[in-house]
Amino acid sequence: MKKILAIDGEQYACTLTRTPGSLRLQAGERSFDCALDALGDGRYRVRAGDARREALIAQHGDQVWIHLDGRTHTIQRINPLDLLAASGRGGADSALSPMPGTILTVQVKVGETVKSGQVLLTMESMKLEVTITAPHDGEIAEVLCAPGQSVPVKATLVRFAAKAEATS
Amino acid sequence: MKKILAIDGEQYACTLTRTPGSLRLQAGERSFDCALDALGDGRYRVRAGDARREALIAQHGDQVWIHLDGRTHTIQRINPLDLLAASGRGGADSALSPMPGTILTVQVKVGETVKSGQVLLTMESMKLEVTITAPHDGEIAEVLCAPGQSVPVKATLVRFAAKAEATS
Amino acid sequence: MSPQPIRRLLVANRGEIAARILRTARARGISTAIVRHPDEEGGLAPRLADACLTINGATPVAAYLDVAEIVRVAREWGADAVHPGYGFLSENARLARGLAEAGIRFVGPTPEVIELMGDKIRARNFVVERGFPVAPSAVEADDPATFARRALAVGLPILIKPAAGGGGKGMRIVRDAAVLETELATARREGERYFGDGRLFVERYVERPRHIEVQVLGDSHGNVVHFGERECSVQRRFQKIIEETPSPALTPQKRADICEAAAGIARAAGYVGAGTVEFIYGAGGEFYFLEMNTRLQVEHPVTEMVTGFDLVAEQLRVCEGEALGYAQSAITTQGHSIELRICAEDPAQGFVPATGTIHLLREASGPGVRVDSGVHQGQRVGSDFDPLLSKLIVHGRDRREAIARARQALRDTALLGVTTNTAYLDRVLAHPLFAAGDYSTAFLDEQSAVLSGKDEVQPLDLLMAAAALSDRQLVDAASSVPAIYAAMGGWRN
Amino acid sequence: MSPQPIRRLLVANRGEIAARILRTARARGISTAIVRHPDEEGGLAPRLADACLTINGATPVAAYLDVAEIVRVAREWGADAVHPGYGFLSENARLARGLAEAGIRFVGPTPEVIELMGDKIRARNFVVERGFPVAPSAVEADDPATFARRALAVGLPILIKPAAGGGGKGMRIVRDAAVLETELATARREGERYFGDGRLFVERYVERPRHIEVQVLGDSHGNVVHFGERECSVQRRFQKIIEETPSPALTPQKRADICEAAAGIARAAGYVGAGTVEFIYGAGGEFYFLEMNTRLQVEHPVTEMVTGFDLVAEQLRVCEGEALGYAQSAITTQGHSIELRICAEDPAQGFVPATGTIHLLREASGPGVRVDSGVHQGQRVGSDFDPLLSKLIVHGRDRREAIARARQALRDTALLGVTTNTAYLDRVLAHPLFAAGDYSTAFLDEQSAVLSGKDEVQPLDLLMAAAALSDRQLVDAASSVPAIYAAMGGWRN
Repeated sequence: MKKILAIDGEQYACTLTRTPGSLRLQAGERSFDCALDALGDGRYRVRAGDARREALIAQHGDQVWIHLDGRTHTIQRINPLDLLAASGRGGADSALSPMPGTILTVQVKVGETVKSGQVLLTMESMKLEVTITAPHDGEIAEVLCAPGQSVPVKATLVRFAAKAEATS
Repeated sequence: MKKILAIDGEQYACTLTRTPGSLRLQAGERSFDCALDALGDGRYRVRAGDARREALIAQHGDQVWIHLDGRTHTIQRINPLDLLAASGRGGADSALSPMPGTILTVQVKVGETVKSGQVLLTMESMKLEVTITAPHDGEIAEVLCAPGQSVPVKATLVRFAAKAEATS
Repeated sequence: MSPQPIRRLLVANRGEIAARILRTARARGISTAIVRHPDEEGGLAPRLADACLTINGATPVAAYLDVAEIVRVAREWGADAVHPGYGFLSENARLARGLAEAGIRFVGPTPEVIELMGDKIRARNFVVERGFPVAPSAVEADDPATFARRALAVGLPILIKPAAGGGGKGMRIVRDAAVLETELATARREGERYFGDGRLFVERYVERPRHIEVQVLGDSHGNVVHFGERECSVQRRFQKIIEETPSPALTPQKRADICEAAAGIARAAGYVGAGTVEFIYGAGGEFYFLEMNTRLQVEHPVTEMVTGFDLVAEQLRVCEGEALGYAQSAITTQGHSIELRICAEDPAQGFVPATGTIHLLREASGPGVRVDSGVHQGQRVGSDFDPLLSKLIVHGRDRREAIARARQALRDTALLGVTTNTAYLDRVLAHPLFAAGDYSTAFLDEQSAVLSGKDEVQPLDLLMAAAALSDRQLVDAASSVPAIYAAMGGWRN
Repeated sequence: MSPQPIRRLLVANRGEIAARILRTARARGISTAIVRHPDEEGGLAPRLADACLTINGATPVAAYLDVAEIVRVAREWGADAVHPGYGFLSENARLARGLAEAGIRFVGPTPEVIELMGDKIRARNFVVERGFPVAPSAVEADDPATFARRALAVGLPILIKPAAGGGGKGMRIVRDAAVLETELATARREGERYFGDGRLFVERYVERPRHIEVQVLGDSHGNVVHFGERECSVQRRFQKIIEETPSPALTPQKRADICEAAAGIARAAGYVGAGTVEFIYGAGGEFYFLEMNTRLQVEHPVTEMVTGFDLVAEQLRVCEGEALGYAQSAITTQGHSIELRICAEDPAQGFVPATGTIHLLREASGPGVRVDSGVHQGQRVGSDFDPLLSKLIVHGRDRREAIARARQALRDTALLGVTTNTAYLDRVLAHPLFAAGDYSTAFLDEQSAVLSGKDEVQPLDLLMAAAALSDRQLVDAASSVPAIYAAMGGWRN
């Protein structure tokens, strides 16, 4: 079974296999035995080849946080099938929320044609006001939020019509 | 089901029963509804009648530690049957270790007759030397430890022959 | 009048500052309560207070800004004093008045002084009249019709500020006359939303200035002292993230000048309580009055670390009517202190606020390390409030020792589950210009390329191993290889 | 010779002091290792060190006392310096020599000074010759045959001490001539076992004395300074459990006298490194040299809290060959500091050591609070070592504020799973004589009736509810009542 590990944003493919008495991780050219022993309280002993270290690890779903050598690393475990599915989408694009927060105003309607840079909506997060503008000229296909609504990061706020139509 | 709770050394008998929508604790004359909600990380909300408080609680077997209002309380949950069984023993008595530690010397042998106050053995705990003496005249029936041995608190170190014989 | 001890204190705030105020109040044997909106969960402060009072409002922030609501719960709980912390209603004269009407003391200066200093324009005029320097400026209210023109006449670049503002909220730099109108409109909206007041003024923007402030304290018997300065120039988006004392910029003479100016302003205002006078400090040693904050500052702990005073205890004593009981000469400083603000934000994404759950929390400790935390393990961090989670404060015999301790303490801090700025703060501390003490408020922007540089992912194999092996699915799949392959595994590689 | 930086430091110790030394070493960028016997599990120090070196021995204590073993691992790991902490081999000249032969620096004074001060009799003679006062005494080695008689001639009560001892180990008070021989025999055995030296001496026991000590520091360039005194009279079984500075007993003049005497003794000995000169301080203001500890003390943090110096950093600098670089006048103090030793012991059972597992640990924090801990949640506490788990150190602007903070910090400390002395320490702090600063080394014994008084179990119902409801068995039994009874439950009561 193959997984993609996005470590602090960089993607690495890896495969884990069992060898007698150990687990072996294959990542690109490299391949090494590895082990992980829980020491209690979120602390683990990690082994990768000859390297051994203690680390604090927390996980939630496919997100892993590792505190190692005084630095915290964020790792996303991605199933390659999901990546494939994501690349299959496309065509129409969207304006996403750059951060979690609350929608203040929505300044466009479905069917409206907007110019690049035009204000689509404003939102607020942790006392900061942010203006979301159109990344390019186009037609609004869908508005997926309303003033007062709380949205997570990377939520689709406004969807554009497919470009072929929008540029007509 | 009845239990004895030894709270900081004082014993209280209690019985827990379910009433619709609540649990009721009966302790001596008093009887009150109670509840315990886990808040995560060892923290709990405790309710007893009208009193409500947050507390830190840890338990191990029948031992419970509760940090409440800035004080730590140690509670032993005792099954009344065990108390009964314990009171049935008796006759011959023993010298117990007053603390956990290591036996340094054993100065008596099985069959030896000792005087009250006579040194039975010496032990060490956390760099402190302690002398264990005979609590009364008697004959040694059994020696249950040896120099170098680690013993927990209240371990039986030396057992006396039953008193009727020892005083002969 | 003899001192009236505070017996029941309501802390009308949340997060780290509520926890910090509660610690001092509890050590003084005072019964304590805090407020809390029904939508909030977790938090360290509720664990430290004797009572937790519900305040209602359309949003959590609205509840914390609702004067009537705070007065109501204070009265119902029987508070004899309210400590407002910083932010929210801490500089709101209506709260001070509302409490006074209910017979409850406000831990802060009189409503009149709050109003004087809260109106940036009146405050500037007050200070100018006393002979202290302020930067060239234009005030909208003087003649709204000509404001834009007068703003440009101050000379670009200019800084737009809400007349009722503070803490950097709603401030905008304008370097290009073309965007002036848009920026004025945005600043006005923000001023209205955060301070209920859309009036603005502009000031000449001093390029690459330092932000230096002085802690002052006055009692109700006419005594005013200062506790030295704090250097607060390390800012992103006008928000301080690292503060220190003493300032590496000041000579002993400049320090005396600026501290005495601050104490002089406080004395002129008849100031009672703890306050901070902020100055812009230019490269040539010139300094201008910026504003006075009539409350405790986020960065007050660095002053406590070098003076040995507990400023919250002093606030409470003054509020009780006690005289300071010491002279300026009794306030000495020892060593150097630095504060780091640990925020839920992603510096790699333009400091965008981060949310999540703190799955694991280990805080730094040891000699010279103080943590003023507002969070606990298991807590959910939402987007309702500002992103400050906790403050790491260190003390050292000199600046070098303080920096070394700060860096070690950052490495000892593990907060897993929410993106924070700890690695970014460490890169700032490691920057040669920071080490040299040679920085201005433009420092983080000017050095953003260096500072945003990601750490090289060093222990890559270890991270991959930990991530893969903590994945049940992956380990199970590896382990369910048919027995024949498993047995052959040893020979095939 | 120019200073030689330490690059690789081995800490030949364990527990809180190893963790504390590691924190300073790491902040200075030094690579670190600690030692550990195979029987030990857990501990905070191993988590802070870069490496953990196995030392072998029949028992863990034996391994920590094995000079050859420490030198071996130091050499194998490539240490360029060894910090011995306190206890174990910290005052062992053979270790200092063994390391020197291996080209490794010992963080402490020269072997000659260790030997001089380690031999209590030679040290006393040395101090007497320099004109400093010591208490009347008799030395076994002068004439073993007449020792018992000479001991009695000193005048009862007397204190038996091992000639090679320290830290209160093996000391016994004799008030009755009848038990002298037995007590001498026990003290001799203990001396042999702990110090490998059974020689004894006796001293006139000063009734109700104070134990006051002075921190000194010397460099290799002939400079010696002191860092003020520590009051260490709160003792049980000759072991300090609460220390503070400044001492509530001293006038400014007495303080200057005793501190200058200490610095004078260190100077006379050509002392290099951190050391402590201990004095017995009588009710009339007279003081006698007791001994000099040629190492860091357990209670050194209170000095750090009021002076702002990091004494471990100073030890390392001096060991590197640096000059102090400051004069006596540069060492000022600020406020008041108290240390509480949190021990695994049961004060209700005569302070018998307690063992167990720390199932839950919450440490105090906040302004003016420092925790020097050696343990972590989940750790097993055995009986192999002394019962000190962690130290709680507080600072306040004055003694009253420090006591209030100490009491609050104790209440904020939750260590569940092992019996500790926290409630006992709080009763000591709450005692009117402690509040008045009016106590001697006899304080805990004299007040034992008051201090052993159990807290009234106030929240009894809550404790019963928590204990009962956390019992799966009990809850299950209550819940498995047949449905018919459960349905009737509401009507029957």
